[in-house]
Amino acid sequence: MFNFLANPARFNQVTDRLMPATAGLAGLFLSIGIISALIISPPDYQQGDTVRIMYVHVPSAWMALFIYSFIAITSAIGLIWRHPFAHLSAQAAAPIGITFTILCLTTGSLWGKPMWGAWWVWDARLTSVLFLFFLYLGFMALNKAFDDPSRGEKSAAILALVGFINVPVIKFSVDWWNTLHQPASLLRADGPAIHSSMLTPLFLMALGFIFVAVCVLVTRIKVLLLKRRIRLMRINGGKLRS
Amino acid sequence: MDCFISFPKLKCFTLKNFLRRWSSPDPKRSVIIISMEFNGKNILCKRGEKEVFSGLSIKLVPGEIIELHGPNGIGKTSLLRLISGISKPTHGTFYWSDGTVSEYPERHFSRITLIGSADALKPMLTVEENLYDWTWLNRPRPERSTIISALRVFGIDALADTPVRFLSAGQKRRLTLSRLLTVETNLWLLDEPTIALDSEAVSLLKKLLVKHCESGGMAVIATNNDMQIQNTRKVNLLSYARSRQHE
Amino acid sequence: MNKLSWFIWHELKISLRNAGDTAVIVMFFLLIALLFPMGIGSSAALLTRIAPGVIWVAAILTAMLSLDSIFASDFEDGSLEQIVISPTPLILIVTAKFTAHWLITGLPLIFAVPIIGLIYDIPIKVFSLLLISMGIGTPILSLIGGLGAALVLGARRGGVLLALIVLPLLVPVLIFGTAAADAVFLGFSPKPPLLLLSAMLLAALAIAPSITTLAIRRALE
Amino acid sequence: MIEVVVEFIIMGGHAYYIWPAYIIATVGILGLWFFSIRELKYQKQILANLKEDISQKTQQRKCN
Repeated sequence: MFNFLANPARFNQVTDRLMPATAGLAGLFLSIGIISALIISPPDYQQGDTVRIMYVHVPSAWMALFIYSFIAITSAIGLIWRHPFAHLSAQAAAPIGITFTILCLTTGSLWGKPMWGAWWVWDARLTSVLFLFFLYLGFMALNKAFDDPSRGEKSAAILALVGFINVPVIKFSVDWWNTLHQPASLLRADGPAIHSSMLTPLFLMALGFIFVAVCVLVTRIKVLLLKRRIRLMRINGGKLRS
Repeated sequence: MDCFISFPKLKCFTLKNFLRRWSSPDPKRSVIIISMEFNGKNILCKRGEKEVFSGLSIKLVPGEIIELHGPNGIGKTSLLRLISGISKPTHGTFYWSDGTVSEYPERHFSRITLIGSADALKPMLTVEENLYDWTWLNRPRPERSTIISALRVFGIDALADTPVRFLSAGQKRRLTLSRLLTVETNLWLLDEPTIALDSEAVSLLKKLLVKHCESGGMAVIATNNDMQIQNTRKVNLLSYARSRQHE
Repeated sequence: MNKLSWFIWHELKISLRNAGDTAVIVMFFLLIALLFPMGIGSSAALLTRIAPGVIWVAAILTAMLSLDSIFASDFEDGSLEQIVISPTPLILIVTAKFTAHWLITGLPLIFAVPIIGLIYDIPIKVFSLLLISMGIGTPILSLIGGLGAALVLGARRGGVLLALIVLPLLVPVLIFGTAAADAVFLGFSPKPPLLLLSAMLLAALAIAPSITTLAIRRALE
Repeated sequence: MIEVVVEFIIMGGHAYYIWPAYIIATVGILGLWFFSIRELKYQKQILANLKEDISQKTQQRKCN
């Protein structure tokens, strides 16, 4: 599969055909998701209407983690088989991931204020997403830190791999740390089992997010391909080898 | 559009492979110069994303010296780095007569000595320590006598105990070149060896090169001025150049 | 084995020749630990309560300070190339460099902890736990920090970038290092955090040298 | 009819938290989408200009 998509010309043809479809699907899922999240699903008996923030907060947390594992996998492919296209897609996915992490953190604190009375809550999941944000930042900073882009890609890829091994360790240690310093009386966020009527908007929003991410990822890969091509043309001077 | 690299199969990574590739030479048998050919087939070299040269094949027969000539930026140093195995060529392979470099990297490394344009010396260590530690890096534990005799040949054995930061550029270059004597290797890779050297040191280096070739060794020298050694083959990299400046 | 010990001695010679640098590192550690009371006030109960956390944060920052020099000087003067093309496996040299870095930065910190212990008047039980957790934890700082140093080889702002990359990875070490010492205040047995810390040490020992070799080879390519 | 709309807006008293959350989410996603499209057009523009002046240069080289 990788070899088929690896040729930029073929990649452009395939994605040009698929792009309108994915964009349409993304819009469809998002609109249905938002409507069902805001209007159709009942308010939670305990938290009232604030549970509606969950429909945005939880999918963006999923997306943040999903995109980081995408980056780690493509980096591993890029390193093992020396595949520059894999490094390119990892570099293209990073800004999307970091936007979803910021979304997750802001909606998390917006949800924490009415629920627990504080903007920032040292909840284990929220803190590990905060460190995931710094892992993304390190990846993007390392990508741009070198004059020679191929050097930057490789060391950022290695950092993505090491970071990926570390995400569960950070999650576990933050959980432990949380139970250590947890003041007893806090209401746990996911106490009540999620009611089935809340699941549908959650998955609709998650699907909407996934399709948006795919669309933006494809566009950003095209942008990076164009940048690479322009850089090569400037260096090799107009003579476009076959 | 430049197509991407095809999809090479992942060599199976077994412990046997690892041990075979990284078995260090048994210390008893010191490496005698086994006369052995070394060649590379249609090498393509990239510096960053810029293509430097391509389609170059090089063949080294024991007892032969190759001088690389060509204008600046043609890729002389890049070719030396490729031969030494620091960087892998984007296309093409280097191979000895008993196996390619990528299959037996450790055997390849024990057969070459690279004297780069930058002297890899630690300013705070003394002359003798620098040479001793470098030799121990490449061979099992050397004796102090071989180190002192190598320094004596290059006439800097009197400075054995002075830290390198007090040495002049020429003396530092002599110390770097004295590495060629403490370790017998098949292939010498010299990058601009004659910079900062006085005439006496240059003639000494020529004598060493000739003696090295008589005993079946080989050398690749990247230099701008001619070394005037008899049976050297001059290779001009201009014919393989890819970059716009040299077309 | 003797090649490993020889190269550790080679690295120590280089660092100890100008011994002033290593003293600077310990002074930096003491200074950070002494700054906290200035900011937080000198109420004894509070200081003893936060002492393990302060000492661990100071240890991590001190390690960050001196990590940059592990590979940078070799990279500039060309000896890293000589090391890569030598028959000795690169993983041996990388492990020797990490151990040398630990001997220069990790060990002196553990000897400096008693002084801070007196100033923060940490009870003996907490103090001994802190020493044990530092003993297990500081090698992890050198290992993962060294990996970061190999990644930023040749980058423009290497020092700051190194901290940005490595600090998120050291969060678990900080959490369990302090938890081991806080066990006395919070009343649970210190064994689990110490065991988890040593598990992390073993994982770092397995991962860091091999991935650093990969990073160095790709850096020199 | 209006009370339904008003009651929908105040969201059971938590309007200050729910609406900003959704606004931030939409701003984030639309911003992501908009910037990458804009960048794509910008890069295509640069490529077009570059091709143009390279073809001019080759013509000059041919005629002199």
